[in-house]
Amino acid sequence: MADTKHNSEDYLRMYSQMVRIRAFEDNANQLYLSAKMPGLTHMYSGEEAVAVGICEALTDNDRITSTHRGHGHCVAKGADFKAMFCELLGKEEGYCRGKGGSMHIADQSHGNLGANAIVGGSMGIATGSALRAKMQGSDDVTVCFFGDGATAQGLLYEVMNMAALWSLPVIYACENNGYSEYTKTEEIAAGSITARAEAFGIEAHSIDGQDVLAVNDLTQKLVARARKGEGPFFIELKTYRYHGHHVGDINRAYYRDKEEEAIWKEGRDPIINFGKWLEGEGVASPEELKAIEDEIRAEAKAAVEYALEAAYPDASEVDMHVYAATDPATLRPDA
Amino acid sequence: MADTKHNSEDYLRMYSQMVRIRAFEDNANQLYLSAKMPGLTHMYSGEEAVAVGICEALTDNDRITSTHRGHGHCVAKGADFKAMFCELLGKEEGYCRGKGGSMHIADQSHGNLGANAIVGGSMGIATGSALRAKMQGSDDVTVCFFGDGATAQGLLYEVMNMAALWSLPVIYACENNGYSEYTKTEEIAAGSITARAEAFGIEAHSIDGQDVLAVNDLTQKLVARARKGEGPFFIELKTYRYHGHHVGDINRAYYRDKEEEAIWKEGRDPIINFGKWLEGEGVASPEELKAIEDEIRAEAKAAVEYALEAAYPDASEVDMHVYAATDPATLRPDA
Amino acid sequence: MREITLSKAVNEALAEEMRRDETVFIIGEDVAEAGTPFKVLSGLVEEFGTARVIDTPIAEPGFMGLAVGAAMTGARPVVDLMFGDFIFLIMDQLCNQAAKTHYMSGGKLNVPLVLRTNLGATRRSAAQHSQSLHALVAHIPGLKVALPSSAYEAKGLMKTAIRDNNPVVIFEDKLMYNDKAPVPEEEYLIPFGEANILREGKDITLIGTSSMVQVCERAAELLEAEGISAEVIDPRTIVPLDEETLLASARKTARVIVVDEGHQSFGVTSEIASRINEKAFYHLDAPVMRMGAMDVPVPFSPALEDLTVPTPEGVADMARKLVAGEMIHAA
Amino acid sequence: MREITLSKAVNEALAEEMRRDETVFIIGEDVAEAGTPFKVLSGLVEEFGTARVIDTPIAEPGFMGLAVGAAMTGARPVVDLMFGDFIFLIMDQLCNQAAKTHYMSGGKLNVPLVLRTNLGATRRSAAQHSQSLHALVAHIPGLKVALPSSAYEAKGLMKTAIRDNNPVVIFEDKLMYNDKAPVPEEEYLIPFGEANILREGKDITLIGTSSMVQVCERAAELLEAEGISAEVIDPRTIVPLDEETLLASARKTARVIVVDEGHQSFGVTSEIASRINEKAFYHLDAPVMRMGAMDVPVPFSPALEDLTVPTPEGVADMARKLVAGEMIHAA
Ligand SMILES: Cc1ncc(C[n+]2csc(CCOP(=O)(O)OP(=O)(O)O)c2C)c(N)n1
Ligand SMILES: Cc1ncc(C[n+]2csc(CCOP(=O)(O)OP(=O)(O)O)c2C)c(N)n1
Ligand SMILES: [Mg+2]
Ligand SMILES: [Mg+2]
Repeated sequence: MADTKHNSEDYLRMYSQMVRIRAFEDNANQLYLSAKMPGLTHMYSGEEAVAVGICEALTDNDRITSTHRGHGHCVAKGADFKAMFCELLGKEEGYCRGKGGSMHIADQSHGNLGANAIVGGSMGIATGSALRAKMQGSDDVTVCFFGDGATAQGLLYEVMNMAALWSLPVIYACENNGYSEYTKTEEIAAGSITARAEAFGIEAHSIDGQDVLAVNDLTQKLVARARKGEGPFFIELKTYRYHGHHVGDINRAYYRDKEEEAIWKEGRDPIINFGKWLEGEGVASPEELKAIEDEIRAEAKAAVEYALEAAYPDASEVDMHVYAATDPATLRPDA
Repeated sequence: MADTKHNSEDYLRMYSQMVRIRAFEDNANQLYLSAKMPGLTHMYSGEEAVAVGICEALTDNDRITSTHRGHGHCVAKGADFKAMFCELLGKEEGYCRGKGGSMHIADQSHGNLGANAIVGGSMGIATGSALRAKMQGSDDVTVCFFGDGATAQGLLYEVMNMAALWSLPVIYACENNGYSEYTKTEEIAAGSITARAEAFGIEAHSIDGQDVLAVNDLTQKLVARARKGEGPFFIELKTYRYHGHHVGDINRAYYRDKEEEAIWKEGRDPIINFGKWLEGEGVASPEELKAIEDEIRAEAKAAVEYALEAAYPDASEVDMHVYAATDPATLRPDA
Repeated sequence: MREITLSKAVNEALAEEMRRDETVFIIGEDVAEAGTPFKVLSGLVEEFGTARVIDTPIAEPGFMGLAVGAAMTGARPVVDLMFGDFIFLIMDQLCNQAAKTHYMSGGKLNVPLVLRTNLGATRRSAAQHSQSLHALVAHIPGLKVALPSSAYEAKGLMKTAIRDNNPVVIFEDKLMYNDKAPVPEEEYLIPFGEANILREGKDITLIGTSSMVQVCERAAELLEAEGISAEVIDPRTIVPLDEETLLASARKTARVIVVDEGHQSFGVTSEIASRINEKAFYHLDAPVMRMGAMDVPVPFSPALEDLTVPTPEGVADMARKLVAGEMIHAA
Repeated sequence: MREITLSKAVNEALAEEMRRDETVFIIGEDVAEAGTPFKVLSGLVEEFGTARVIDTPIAEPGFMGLAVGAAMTGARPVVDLMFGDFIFLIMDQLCNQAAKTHYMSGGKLNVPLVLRTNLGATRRSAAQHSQSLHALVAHIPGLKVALPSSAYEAKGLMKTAIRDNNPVVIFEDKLMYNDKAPVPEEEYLIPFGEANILREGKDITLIGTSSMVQVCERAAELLEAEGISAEVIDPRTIVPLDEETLLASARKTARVIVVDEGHQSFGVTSEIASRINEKAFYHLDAPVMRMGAMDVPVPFSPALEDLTVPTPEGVADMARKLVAGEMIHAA
């Protein structure tokens, strides 16, 4: 695996964070299947090493932008189960007071600028966050997560051009899970995804997104360089989503076959494989890993129960937060 | 110069077409300076070899899309001076009945789908025209003209992706005149323009846009290949605009210097250089070339006078052509 | 008469027109094998092939632009825009290009294309997948705008849209895809600019668009039980707008409520109310009242989302007040 | 008091706010050395440098997106959009992102940015460089919309916009950049949502926005000569809208014309007329009349273009009819 030095604590936190994502998604899926969740949601299961490998290379001051498939990024950037499940169920204690839901979920206090229901919609936001960092002399880095399908959006090329021209501290993280809804990537992406970034003079890498240490290692290096003004960077992370495009996409034989799913789930699972590696390295025993998982699953279950009981926002909230307040004092000439 | 075989007639037509563009622009500029033209306009002078080299490789059935700097494309695709000057002056006999003006000018009957005042605005239109050709089994090719500045528009990457995926008969012709309004290209374009097309798997060429034969030669080859389904292609044409960004942009010292202008105007003029070549090859004498020019200038002058006297559209036209008529017969169930 | 879903009705309209005219084609995301996420197009690729039912990359401005170019040169594209909210991405191609080409070319070029998309909240899809943005396109000269209110309407309006020589935007209501209505087997088209009077009445006129037609009908039933006779009218297309039918009803009942699912402010209800006020003012006993969606981004939480759109009870309430003359106090 | 151009007034507002708050920056095409094609920003790059007056590539969606991200994380961008017509290109970033972020985040994230752009026809710039598209953004909750009608207004509204914690869109009139007006040397701000009564009157109210304020004032002069006393009001911001001032005037004069340079249908005049009709109906002697731009793409030809926008004579004509009670025949 990777060559950056980690201590056991780092390893175990990465493992835990991946398990947290999986546990969150399994519960979200159950909520949907048992008709307890309003609307739809997109599962991150299978892609955990991407979010965790990257976010573990970031500080709370670094920012990320997320996607419609955003629970994984949210957990990886430090969010709490309770506030996440409350958001998923439209409850007042949710991160967005129930106003955002799955597609806009974000623990804003940890630098998550939000999931986004417009494919590619946050590419400008991430790049703008990096522009602000550079302008204000702050050394934080922003990571922009998006899918392979999103590389079809012209906005990406507009913002990469500016990021390259101005050496902005932004990392474009393309989660290539092989599909854009019900369509294979090769049917909708001509040429090479990394070459598209390179054409703008951006250093691009393509790596195995199932290997959390490899992802973390590369990200650490790029983040350090981005902090020094050597950005932007582009990473293509090869990964796979275990579920359908969204929770309701159950019969997917017409666009991908079960064998393919089995190859990834059985042979390339980021959690299982990292678990085995931890065991092999003597970092943790199977029992210890099991205990970690049990504890996380119990926490998730409790959070779900809490969220199911939690209150909806009051009707009076419906027209709150359309506009942010501006302190009248700042609108005076002498302010 | 180029190695494709031409006969004298072809050469002289190319020469004439370039002179026609220069003569048109000189008159348009005078109209502006003498306050006889409404609004502003963008001169094509200096870039003649691009439009002519390309359009001379096309048939009337082939389509082009043009830009805010569109007079050159319009002339090169076969338009008539009278209807062009009438359009420039907002007269009823203009190609667009005076409703379009300089920025929307087009001789539609020769396959010009229109100048466009939105930078990059016609990239989708050109690609869609090519999609139609492929779908309907027609062998026409569409050329999409746009500037170096327009390569910043995300739309280009969206449509190049589709053109590449579907092998559409479209040629993207990037007129790189070194400037995007008052800004040098290198300040607003990161990396390499041709590499951006290549990243989508599109064959890209970069050539001297002041050499009409080189442009024509390459275009002939690419058009022939595009007709056979080997498209799309991308050509970067290095060229220069002699005037300001628009006719009102007179004091431009703050963004480009007179020496640079002189180098291009004196050393690299596409008309002068091609004229010298024609003389050297014995295709035409200096007197013959002068006669061609005189005739064209006289025609332009007459067309300007005609247009100045021509009638404005009647007031009743103001709300005509908002909607195209639909024959009521086609709206019957049995139609 | 057989009953079919709105989904099936749209599917039939497309299939019939594609059989009739080989220049008609469909372009959009996941329209072929997947038949769109709403499954409205299922089966079409089997009949017409991937050359005429074209799956695109996720590049809305791009494929909208392609459609404009194809339309200008002799094809009749039907663009599938998965969610009405994505219209913001294609506004330039739709409003600066498609809408203006005929005019800017002095009538020389046509852009016969259909943009099919949707509107409607209460699907718990949050602020970027729930908007009803038809007012925006209605503001742009050169575009026509159709708002089907049932399976029957959806089929007839779609067929007319495809044959129209202009860019037409059709907004289907996402929540109505599975709603059934009687639809004849025989071919029919619904002309643009002819409003439909669904129910005659004499005390008040309820003008509803899209899904709000159902809301108005239910309100009319509530009112009927109380002895208030409401006329319900569906304009069908808001551009062109059948002013005559709306004005005649307003002059007859003297009281009007306009109900639409777009945001109320600067929206469709404002336009219709203004036209009626302007041209039937002296016949009115009360101001024309508007009921649009609240002027808030659509909230995700079910507890909030349902508050943002007009309901039959709300419309009936307002009608009662108007009939009772209570709006005088508001003035 | 000294008189300065609208252009200079905007320039001063930006300079003052950039001095006051170092998180304010400008981003757009040719804003630095060139100072924009309209030269409104000349001199700013000299004072604030290229780090705060940022020239971008021609990538409107891109730099609008950057501004949203910068605003969300602690800066106050002023986005320069060269022509109002290009707003179609940035609608997604403006309306799906900037406008909704505060709400969708449950109030946790703010997007304090200003989009400065322009409106106005009759510059012979044809259909893609002449539109007045403010109605579109006014329809989207979460955005504020300011329409300065003079140099004085432009400066005061711009300063307020920059300090506001929300996305604000300011449309300047392209034809007014060289118009001078008295502007105090001392600092001042103009609060949002407070209409300005430019002229008191008793027979009719003329509500005008942006350049149409001048048109209304000139109409009022024409009318005065005939003994008709017109009140002229400038709402200044259409979101938020100062309903109270408009309603009070309508109740007083009983006759209202709303004049705006956007297309009339589904436009700003419809909204203002509807609100007045709804809330002052029983005080009105005549319908509130709307005068917007014609519902046609803006034609290039001078012979046609001038016909598309409201004129002082046209407004005075309409006012005469209303005062004479002639609109009864229209009804
Ligand atoms: C602008 C836009 N177009 C289309 C959609 C519908 N949509 C949602 S997710 C998705 C596929 C995204 O694919 P990818 O970027 O690869 O992400 P993945 O779902 O694979 O994680 C599509 C088309 C959308 N939400 N936004
Ligand atoms: C979308 C859009 N943005 C900005 C403009 C203003 N504008 C007109 S021409 C131009 C520069 C175009 O540069 P380039 O593409 O290199 O063409 P050139 O003028 O050099 O021929 C700009 C910014 C516009 N018309 N459309
Ligand atoms: Mg994907
Ligand atoms: Mg250029």
